[in-house]
Amino acid sequence: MPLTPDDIGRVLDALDKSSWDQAEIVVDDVRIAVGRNDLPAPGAAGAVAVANAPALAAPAPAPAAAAPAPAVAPAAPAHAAPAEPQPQDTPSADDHVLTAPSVGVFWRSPSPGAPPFVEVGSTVAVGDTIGIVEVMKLMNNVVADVAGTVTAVFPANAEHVEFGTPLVAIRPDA
Amino acid sequence: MPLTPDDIGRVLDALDKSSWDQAEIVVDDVRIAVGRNDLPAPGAAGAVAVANAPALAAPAPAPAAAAPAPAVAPAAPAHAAPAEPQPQDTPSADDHVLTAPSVGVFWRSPSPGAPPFVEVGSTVAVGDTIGIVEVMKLMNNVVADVAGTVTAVFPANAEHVEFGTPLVAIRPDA
Amino acid sequence: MPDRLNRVLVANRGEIALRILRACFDEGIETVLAVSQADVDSQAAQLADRTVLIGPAAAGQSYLAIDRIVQAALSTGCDAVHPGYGFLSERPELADACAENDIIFVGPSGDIMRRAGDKMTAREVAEKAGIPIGGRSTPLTSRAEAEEALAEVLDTGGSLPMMLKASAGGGGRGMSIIRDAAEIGARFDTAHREAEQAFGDGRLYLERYVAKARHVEVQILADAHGTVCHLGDRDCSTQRRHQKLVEEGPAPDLPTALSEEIRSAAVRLAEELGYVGAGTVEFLVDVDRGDFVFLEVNARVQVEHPVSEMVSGIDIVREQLRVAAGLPLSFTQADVVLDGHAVEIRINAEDPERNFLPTPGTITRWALPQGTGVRIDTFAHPGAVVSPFYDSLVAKVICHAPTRAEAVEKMIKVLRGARIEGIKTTIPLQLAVLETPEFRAGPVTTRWLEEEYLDA
Amino acid sequence: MPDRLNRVLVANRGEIALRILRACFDEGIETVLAVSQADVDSQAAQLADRTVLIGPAAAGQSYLAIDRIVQAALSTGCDAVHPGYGFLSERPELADACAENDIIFVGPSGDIMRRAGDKMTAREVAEKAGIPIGGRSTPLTSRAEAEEALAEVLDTGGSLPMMLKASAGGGGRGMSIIRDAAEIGARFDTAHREAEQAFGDGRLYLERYVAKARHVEVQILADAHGTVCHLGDRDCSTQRRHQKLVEEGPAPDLPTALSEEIRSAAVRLAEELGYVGAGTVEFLVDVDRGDFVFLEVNARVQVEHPVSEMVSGIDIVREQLRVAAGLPLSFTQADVVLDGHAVEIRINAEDPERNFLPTPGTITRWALPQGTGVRIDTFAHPGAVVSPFYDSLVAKVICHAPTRAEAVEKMIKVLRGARIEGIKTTIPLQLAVLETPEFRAGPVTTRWLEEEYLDA
Repeated sequence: MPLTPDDIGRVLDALDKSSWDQAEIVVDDVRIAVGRNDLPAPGAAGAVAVANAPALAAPAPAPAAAAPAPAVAPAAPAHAAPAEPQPQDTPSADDHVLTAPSVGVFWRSPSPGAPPFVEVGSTVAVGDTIGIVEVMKLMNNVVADVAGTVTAVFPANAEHVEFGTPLVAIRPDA
Repeated sequence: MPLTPDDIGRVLDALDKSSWDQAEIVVDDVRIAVGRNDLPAPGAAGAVAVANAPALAAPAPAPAAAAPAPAVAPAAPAHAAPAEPQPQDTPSADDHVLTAPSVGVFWRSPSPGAPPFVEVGSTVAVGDTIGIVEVMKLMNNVVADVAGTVTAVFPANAEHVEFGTPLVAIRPDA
Repeated sequence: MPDRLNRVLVANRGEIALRILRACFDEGIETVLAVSQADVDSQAAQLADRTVLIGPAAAGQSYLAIDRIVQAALSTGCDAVHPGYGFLSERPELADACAENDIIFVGPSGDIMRRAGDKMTAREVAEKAGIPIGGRSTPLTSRAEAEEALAEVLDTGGSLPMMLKASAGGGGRGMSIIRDAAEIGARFDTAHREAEQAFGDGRLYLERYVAKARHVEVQILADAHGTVCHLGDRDCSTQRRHQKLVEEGPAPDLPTALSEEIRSAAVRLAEELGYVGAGTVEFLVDVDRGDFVFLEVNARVQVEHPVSEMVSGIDIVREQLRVAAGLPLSFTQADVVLDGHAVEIRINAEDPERNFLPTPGTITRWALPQGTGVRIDTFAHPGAVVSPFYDSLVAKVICHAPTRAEAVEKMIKVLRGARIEGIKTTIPLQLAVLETPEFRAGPVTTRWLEEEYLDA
Repeated sequence: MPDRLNRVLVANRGEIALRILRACFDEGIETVLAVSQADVDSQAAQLADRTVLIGPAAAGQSYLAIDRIVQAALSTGCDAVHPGYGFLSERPELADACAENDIIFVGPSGDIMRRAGDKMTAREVAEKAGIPIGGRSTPLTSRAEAEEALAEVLDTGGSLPMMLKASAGGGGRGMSIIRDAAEIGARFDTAHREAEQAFGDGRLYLERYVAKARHVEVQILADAHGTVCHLGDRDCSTQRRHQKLVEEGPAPDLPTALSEEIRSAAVRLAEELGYVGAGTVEFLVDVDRGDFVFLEVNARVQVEHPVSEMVSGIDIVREQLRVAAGLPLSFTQADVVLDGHAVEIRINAEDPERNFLPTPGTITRWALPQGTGVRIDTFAHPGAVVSPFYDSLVAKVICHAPTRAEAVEKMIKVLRGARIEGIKTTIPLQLAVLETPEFRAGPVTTRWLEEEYLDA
């Protein structure tokens, strides 16, 4: 829906009466850029990144992934459905999330049948093992790097994880 | 759902009354960026088309061309060199620039041998013809839309011009 | 005439501009691209040897402005203008203006274009060449006239069913299908009354009734030395509001004799017209009768020309450039061997779920599978802009394989694998169509998509 | 072994990942792409059926981590792993780990790879197959030993000129060229003294002196049923620090007899090795002597494989996938007809004016001319990122034409028309090289670029 010249005129009137020294308006293919009092009109086009205007906290959308699960998987991964969903203590955005250091298989306990390293509600100290990511029989202990209370365990036991897959959330001690 | 011009007007009013010195608003395809008190408006996004804002003579640098010849011409155009450079009264950024309404041939005078419509230093009134852009024997008079003094005539007589090629600069009467 | 072109003005945009640049690259011809303000930074603008900015984004002041196009060619020393498709490509005035200014128009002359482009003239020429034109009768005012008219149709090779239609209106009022010659009198009376009541005009005319029609067209290439060749036929029956959604070639399941008749009719018509350049002769195939009638001539390169390129191995745009320079075609009819089957779909920036509303904007994601026999003609890439000023064609995907089933399968794989964001496209609809048992069994008729598939 | 692969893990990135996806598309094989954090949004990631994020950007924890690659294949139910080139492609340990986990490695077995990859073993096998290996003598400590060694060389088919070189060092000290057998004694004494003074070790060895060398390699495809075919030779003599800048095929101006000998030597070597898959046998051609010696085997698909694909019409990566599934090659040696000439250049994100400094970054402009016989293998598009974590190859341009001169001319046109911004590339150097009279007259030798062209 491109602006008509009349529309543009109205926008320009509004700008003209304003106190702005510089302005830029982009509507679809129409871009209006103005400047005065020795200030140039804002620069044009071509750049891909959008400037972060901190004053207005424009929600500049990051191209890729701020989200917890950084895998791009167009086809639904066969193993995505957690077999045994864990009771969650509604982890909050402030909780610390430990992620998988590698692609691999997530083990919640040191050996089959043994109790899990942690459950939701467990308290952990720095250096405590919270699970294992196995890569081709190599066991990689994942250890807590903050002390606190476990608020979530994301993958099920024996689930395949990827690099960066969230494993547990920890609410740090206050 | 793009903003309507009225919406934009209201946004601008709101910004105007605000205390922000810089602002950028992006709503879907609509982007508004403003700045004042010596602060530039935030830099621009990915739009390609640049509106022609003649009244404000926005030096909006199109991706291609801020230069007088707006052609994107990887190969050197055969006709780019002005045959007879005009004496220039050092046109300033505030001067009003009339541009070619079409691709064509620029004629400085009404007929061969006749004196040119304008020279650097000529005073022009609104509606005065400053030159002709001929497109296939169709003569398009280019007329001044401000009154003032001619500070530059950019193309030579009989030079090929493109749409948007600057023709003359006019310093508006104060 | 020179025996080669030196510099061509490409008077178009989007994928066809890139296609023409490609052919000029192959032929060693310099290129100048006429661009509007909206296209100064397009892929084609970057690849042309130079560009000329002819006007603002609005097509009326740029791509549709004959004088600006010719001026641009003159200003940049071009010896030829290639109009692509759409825009000015079938405007005899551009061909005339080029001729007046000693510029070669890549296409037929203005006169030929007028004869080919005017439906009445083209039908007369077709009739002269012995090509069925499925004519309608003059307006009939009485039962006796109607009986006489039908008798004449049946005497001169026509066949039932025929249809009575109101001269003054449409919408089914005053319309009646005649399947038995004996019915004509009674049917005329009823329809006549209906038409009189509905439109105040009871006149009717008689026309062949085609229950199952296919849109079949023949790709023609002709040089200035009188040689006309065809590159086989294409079927474009999958249409929505006369917009082609899927094109394929050769036309599937056409009886060999019928296909040969259609192709030779197209060649005869081009010969009769004195046609020069690339063109398409469109026919309507009557599935029940097993025959065809001439529809019209498209005196330009068509959007779907790659279908014929893929099956024939002949580069139609290069041949256009050769022919424009006065050279003979680089092949003879005997050299044309149609190999396998090709299917083309047009990826349009339209939302099929919102009544095909155009969705211009910036393409944020663009990835299409690559494969053998997969050709993609496009200007798109991540970050490319689909301008609101022009048509919504973003890309053409052409898949070539030994059989129709394999070509369709390949197309389905490509479309399933396409990752496009930022704009809505017609891909979901095309994918759904390709996957229907009806399309796979093929061929469908021109009414299938709208009346059976989309309505269901 | 299955007779087809169902799902392949592509353990690579960049253009070769896209190339493998393309071959899988053609073969109807599902794909999983192993990606590092840097590549989650690459074109290949979008086109693979799915991706597995195996580790951070650093290659040591992603593309070079054997256990993570195998784990990724197991996690996603892949029955095969294609390693591409570079990274783990020639690491026998990956082939072994795949075998241990019942995953097919698309390439030769670990054992064959070890035999082919170890230079000493490969030379032994070559010698056994009767292929000249241009050996050097054992260290010589006296004039008498040197005379004896030279006599033996000349007796066993060797020829002058030969070269004495210091065992302990390089840089020309203790080096001497023997053009006349009678000189050997005096030359030994001088060089021996020089080496003693320079390195405290006077021992010398004797080696064939090659004044004008060409790098010629043969593309091999072998199946598990004992069939070995070649797709002709390639010349990659235009090198800088052993990096190939221009590759072409067939190797130009090689006497037919010599070319046949080289090709058959490559096939014999592959047979002797029991080779399976795609591979390249590299030779050094001695221009003055008109003969060749074996250099090494590359047990992988190579960057320059498209050169052979363009002239042979055979899809090397598809054949790799067939062979990996246990199928025979889809063609026989008799089917291989080399047609015309192909030239490839690698567009690297490097600044030739700043000592080939890598220039990673975001590509802001990317447009390359399209044309018949022009193939571009790349992950690039406007907005694409050249990652600082990996090598600087951005695109390969391959031009195919009936003759070498035409192929080179086409390449020059493509490179001149390329519009690339945001990164510096090697194009200006490649363009300058292609335009030299020396390269156009071709073939050049391996020292030409560095010692004659760049030094001049």
